[in-house]
Amino acid sequence: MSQFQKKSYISRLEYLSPDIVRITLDSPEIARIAQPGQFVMVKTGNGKDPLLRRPFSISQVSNDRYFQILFKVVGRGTSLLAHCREGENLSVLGPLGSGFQVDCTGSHCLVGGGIGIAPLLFLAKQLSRICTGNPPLVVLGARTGEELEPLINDFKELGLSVHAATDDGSLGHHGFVIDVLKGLQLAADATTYVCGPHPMMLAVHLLCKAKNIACQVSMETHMACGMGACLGCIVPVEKGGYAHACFEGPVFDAEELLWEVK
Amino acid sequence: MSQFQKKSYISRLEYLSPDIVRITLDSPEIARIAQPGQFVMVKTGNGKDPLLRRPFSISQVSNDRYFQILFKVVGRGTSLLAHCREGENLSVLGPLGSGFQVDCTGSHCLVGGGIGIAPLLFLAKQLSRICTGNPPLVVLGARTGEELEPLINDFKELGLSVHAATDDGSLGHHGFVIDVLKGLQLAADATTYVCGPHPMMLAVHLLCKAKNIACQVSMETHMACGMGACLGCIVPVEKGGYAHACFEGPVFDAEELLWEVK
Amino acid sequence: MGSEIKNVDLAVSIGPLRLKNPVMTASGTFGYAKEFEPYLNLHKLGAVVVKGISLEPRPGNPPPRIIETPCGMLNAIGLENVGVERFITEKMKLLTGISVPVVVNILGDTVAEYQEIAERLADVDDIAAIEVNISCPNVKKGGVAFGTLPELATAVTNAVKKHSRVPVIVKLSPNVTDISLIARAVEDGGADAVSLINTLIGMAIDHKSRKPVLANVIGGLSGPAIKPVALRMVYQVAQSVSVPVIGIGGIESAEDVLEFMLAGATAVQIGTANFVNPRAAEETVEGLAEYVYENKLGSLREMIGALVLS
Amino acid sequence: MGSEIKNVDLAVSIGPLRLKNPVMTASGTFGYAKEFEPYLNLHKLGAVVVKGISLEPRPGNPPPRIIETPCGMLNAIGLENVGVERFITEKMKLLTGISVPVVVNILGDTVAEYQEIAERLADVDDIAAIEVNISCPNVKKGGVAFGTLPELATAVTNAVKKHSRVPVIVKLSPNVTDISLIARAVEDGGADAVSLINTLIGMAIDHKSRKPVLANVIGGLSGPAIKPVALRMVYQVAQSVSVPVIGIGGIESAEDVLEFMLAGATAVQIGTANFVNPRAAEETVEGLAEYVYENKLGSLREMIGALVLS
Ligand SMILES: Cc1cc2nc3c(=O)[nH]c(=O)nc-3n(C[C@H](O)[C@H](O)[C@H](O)COP(=O)(O)OP(=O)(O)OC[C@H]3O[C@@H](n4cnc5c(N)ncnc54)[C@H](O)[C@@H]3O)c2cc1C
Ligand SMILES: Cc1cc2nc3c(=O)[nH]c(=O)nc-3n(C[C@H](O)[C@H](O)[C@H](O)COP(=O)(O)OP(=O)(O)OC[C@H]3O[C@@H](n4cnc5c(N)ncnc54)[C@H](O)[C@@H]3O)c2cc1C
Ligand SMILES: Cc1cc2nc3c(=O)[nH]c(=O)nc-3n(C[C@H](O)[C@H](O)[C@H](O)COP(=O)(O)O)c2cc1C
Ligand SMILES: Cc1cc2nc3c(=O)[nH]c(=O)nc-3n(C[C@H](O)[C@H](O)[C@H](O)COP(=O)(O)O)c2cc1C
Ligand code: FES
Ligand code: FES
Repeated sequence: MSQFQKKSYISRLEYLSPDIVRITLDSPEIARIAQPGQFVMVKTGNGKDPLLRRPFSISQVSNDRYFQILFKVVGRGTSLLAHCREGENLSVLGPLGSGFQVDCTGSHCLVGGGIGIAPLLFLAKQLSRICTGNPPLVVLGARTGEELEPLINDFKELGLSVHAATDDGSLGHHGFVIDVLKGLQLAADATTYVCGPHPMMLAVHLLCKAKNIACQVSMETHMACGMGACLGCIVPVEKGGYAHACFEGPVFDAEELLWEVK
Repeated sequence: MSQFQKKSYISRLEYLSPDIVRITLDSPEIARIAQPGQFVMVKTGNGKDPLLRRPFSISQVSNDRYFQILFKVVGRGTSLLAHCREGENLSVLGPLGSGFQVDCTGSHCLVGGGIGIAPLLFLAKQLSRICTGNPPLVVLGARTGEELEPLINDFKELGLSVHAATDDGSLGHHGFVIDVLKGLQLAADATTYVCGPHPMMLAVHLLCKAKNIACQVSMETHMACGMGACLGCIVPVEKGGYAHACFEGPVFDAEELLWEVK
Repeated sequence: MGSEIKNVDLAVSIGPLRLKNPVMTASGTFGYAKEFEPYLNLHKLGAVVVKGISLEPRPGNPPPRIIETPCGMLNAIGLENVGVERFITEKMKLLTGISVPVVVNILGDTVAEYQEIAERLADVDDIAAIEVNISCPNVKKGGVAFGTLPELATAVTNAVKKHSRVPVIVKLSPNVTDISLIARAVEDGGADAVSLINTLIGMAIDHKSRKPVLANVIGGLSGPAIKPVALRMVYQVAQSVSVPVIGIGGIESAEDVLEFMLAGATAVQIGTANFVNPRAAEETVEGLAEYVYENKLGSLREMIGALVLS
Repeated sequence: MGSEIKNVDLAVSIGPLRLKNPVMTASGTFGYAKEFEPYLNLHKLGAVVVKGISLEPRPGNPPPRIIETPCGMLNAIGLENVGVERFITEKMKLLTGISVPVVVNILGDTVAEYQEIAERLADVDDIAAIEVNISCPNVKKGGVAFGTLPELATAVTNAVKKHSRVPVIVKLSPNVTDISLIARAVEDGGADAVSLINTLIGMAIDHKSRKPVLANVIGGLSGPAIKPVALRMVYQVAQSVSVPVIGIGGIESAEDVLEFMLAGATAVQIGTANFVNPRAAEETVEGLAEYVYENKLGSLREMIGALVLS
């Protein structure tokens, strides 16, 4: 495993909406080895408060040099991060965790909800690049069109057609991602890759289970270290006990997890 | 007493040297009533760390609207403050404390060392404005000319001639302010106003005492609140016990203080 | 604030003492209240607690008395105060007519001293309650023993209670193995309420001078840093006694107050936050009113001890 | 670093155990050391302390296990560990050959359990010392009693000491009225050193869900927030016992280490800071070397207990 703790230069900071921010970091060490589904731990301020780093999925890499994170402002850490400026440095630890397991022999379905869409873009690019089969099915949802639109655009630029769903019906299907997914024809050899709110992931998992389709989910947990030292980031697993999201995940085979407990 | 807790707009932020910063704040409420020797308590960051406000003397007011603080970067709070940007707001409490006592019938001598020069500029302006007698004597010192020069300029612009002293001799007298002061003719009716490092203030106090000249000193202490609530900001006084720098000072008659204890 | 928000029910009762809202200010952090008049409407607060009063005047500790620490501060004020006589003749006069209940915090070196102060204060009007500091960590003789030994804690409470006409709140020290034990001891002694926590004993060292930062070597830690400890102790004590619990420690906002109330506090005190934001107490009251309004609570009291354990 | 700086004397001794510098890592915050190999040179550290080991494997507490607090964090990991057997067969193998002294932290529910773990570890090579956790606040049966009662503290120490071939460090709980008392009790029990502090017991509540944030309700507070308390306790304990004291609590940098050494610590452990900066321990060693070099100290040991009281 190679991991780096790097002062990374902010080469771009964009507000995709009032509370969704994309930061492009100049960090060849991370960009070169990152895999879709992996994440970085970012120090959001210089002081002792907030104390801990925050985890963010790698949402895109480019030119073996840059990588992006895409985040929603939900609290103090993300708010500090949103107030950084281009040209400043961020302390970044990564790439961390084990990402999505891609097998090009099958077909692919990407399902994302809200800011959980972030890691799926990197995955979509990777699939387009290394797998020659059909382009992946993409189903993305959010509460409103205003929230969803900026998250969808990059997929469209990849030439992928996106099935959209919004809670308020302002973009695409009026309702949940899972409803859209139910209406789609999923091949028996498909793998579903899911990232989003817990109830959404559970619903997709149950659907896939019923259809006997593979399903990989990216789990969010409270993380103090992101690198296996604190044992804080657990998710209950089917066979009993817990798995650690930061090094055994964050991407898990949905079947391995114990979904009842939360 | 009128005091305000105000979000004040930073209308200008200037680096007078690599570690001396001047911030101009747009705050009519404070600018209108501030007196030389008074100070403000400034929140240096948005978070809980650093927790407490930091005290800074009001170094100048203008147009009944703006006031300035002039500070040296010595730690975390001042470093955060130095990284603010024009157009941002600062949370400012003030004006606080009791300032210099000015009596125009006598003559005046201003003695400042290092960043302690800050409040003296406001005093010099006030003296020039309200007292018609001779212009005040001004004796200012610092470690180096590089440090002293930016602090002196404003006095010169007021048309005052400044007696300078630097530890390394790079500007003015090679040595201490007190040496310069000893060589000057102080009138019997003079009041000396002193702000600077503790040993300097003690030396000036002793000189004035020997010459039977009034001496007012501005004391720096650790302050948590700046407004009489914490009782943290004490200085030992001659008659026994302590005085509270934030409301009984920060300017004291040097004779009232107990200088032996520190 | 709209008038609907103004009319929400924030009232709480500390034994026989009814407060219009649960937000008090903590002893030693709010001067004698007058200092805060330029910043807030005192009568908006639930109550104010004044700086600790001893029998004789105390000069307090030499400087430095305070130092900032990560998300907190250490103080070793040393209980500087004017003594009970001057408090009554000078300070109470200022406090009368500020139209907010005034709680007088007291401290002593011996049970007899506590009792004597209580006796002196019993003749004074306009005192809403007495808060007994049995926990001050700053002054060697200032009560550490009372707050750490159940028998002594009971004795002090008893002595003050017997000679007071007003409710007696006993303020507990967090520097103990089992704070519930002390809480029960003061309840046995007749306390009408308990308040907690006082400061945690801490220390700071300046590695450059190689000296302790505080002249008193050790001091009391307060501020957001101690909030998790305070919340835990309030939760423990609320389950151990039947008198009302007043939560103290790192409280800065309405959200913090809600957390303490969920843990079982009937009221709270704001301490260090007053230094950072002299309007903190009033803003907290406003925040609570908004919360009650927005969440359509019949009364803020519904939050007391309403922690959901799953 | 220049070679002069490299050659400065940072060595300290914990009883019979000689460390090339005083910087250790704290149990539960450094995994089994291997996790940190991508970030630092393990052999630059004074010692590493591994995650607490119990007789049987423990799954630990359900999530959430951690939450950030002002300048600190609460954890309720619940002493998740693989148990002493798998520790010996799997983890020790990884640790052998990392060329840094390995301290094994142990915990138990009964004196007999502590003793049994000590016995099992006595056969294992490459263990530099045993650290006995008598203070874990997270698990109901996890030792709270041992760390708060002098008799029990003595008994556990005794049992482990008798069955160990290596130095025994006893790790003290800060959640007590008088930590010196417990320190003396474990010294009586034969401890070769004491380490302190473990976490302060704290709690966090989410006012929106009205639930405790941690599934375990209470947790252990660590990080910079607790440093003033840790420093005070180290100072007190260093004056109460004659065995070496290992300082723990909110240490992030060489300056912090100097403060703890001035207070009387012979060595230190870095905990929560490893999460924020996995290079913290190595950078701290470098900072200490620079300090010794720049201040022309003969040895870093000159700082131990060198606090100047005026
Ligand atoms: C592996 C991983 C990858 C992630 N990738 C992304 C991403 O690409 N984009 C993005 O916007 N977010 C992502 N997150 C979530 C992100 O880490 C949190 O939103 C962030 O830590 C919140 O920090 P804050 O200081 O702003 O919020 P805080 O002030 O700490 O908390 C605000 C709210 O967010 C909740 N919260 C805080 N941390 C977490 C967490 N780790 N998991 C779940 N809830 C949390 C809190 O309980 C609270 O309700 C990811 C999380 C993980 C574990
Ligand atoms: C009434 C008053 C007026 C002041 N006016 C000015 C001014 O006009 N310009 C200016 O540059 N400074 C002024 N100071 C000093 C200024 O408040 C401190 O430099 C500042 O608080 C340091 O904050 P920091 O967070 O950067 O330093 P910290 O990180 O808190 O500390 C850095 C170093 O500064 C010392 N220090 C911190 N606070 C004080 C303090 N209040 N008094 C003395 N030493 C302290 C610390 O002990 C430490 O050695 C004034 C202080 C007072 C009490
Ligand atoms: C500067 C200062 C002075 C204090 N003086 C007293 C006092 O005289 N009597 C008392 O009972 N508590 C005193 N306290 C403790 C506070 O009332 C309160 O219990 C403690 O600070 C924790 O609350 P906080 O974190 O909100 O500050 C003092 C605290 C500070 C910071
Ligand atoms: C996540 C976590 C797990 C911990 N696990 C243990 C443990 O297993 N055994 C133990 O003795 N201490 C444990 N501790 C306590 C630390 O070793 C240390 O005593 C404490 O965190 C204070 O130091 P710090 O402020 O530097 O973190 C743990 C602390 C944390 C934060
Ligand atoms: S986040 Fe620390 S072990 Fe996973
Ligand atoms: S700074 Fe608080 S009383 Fe003076």
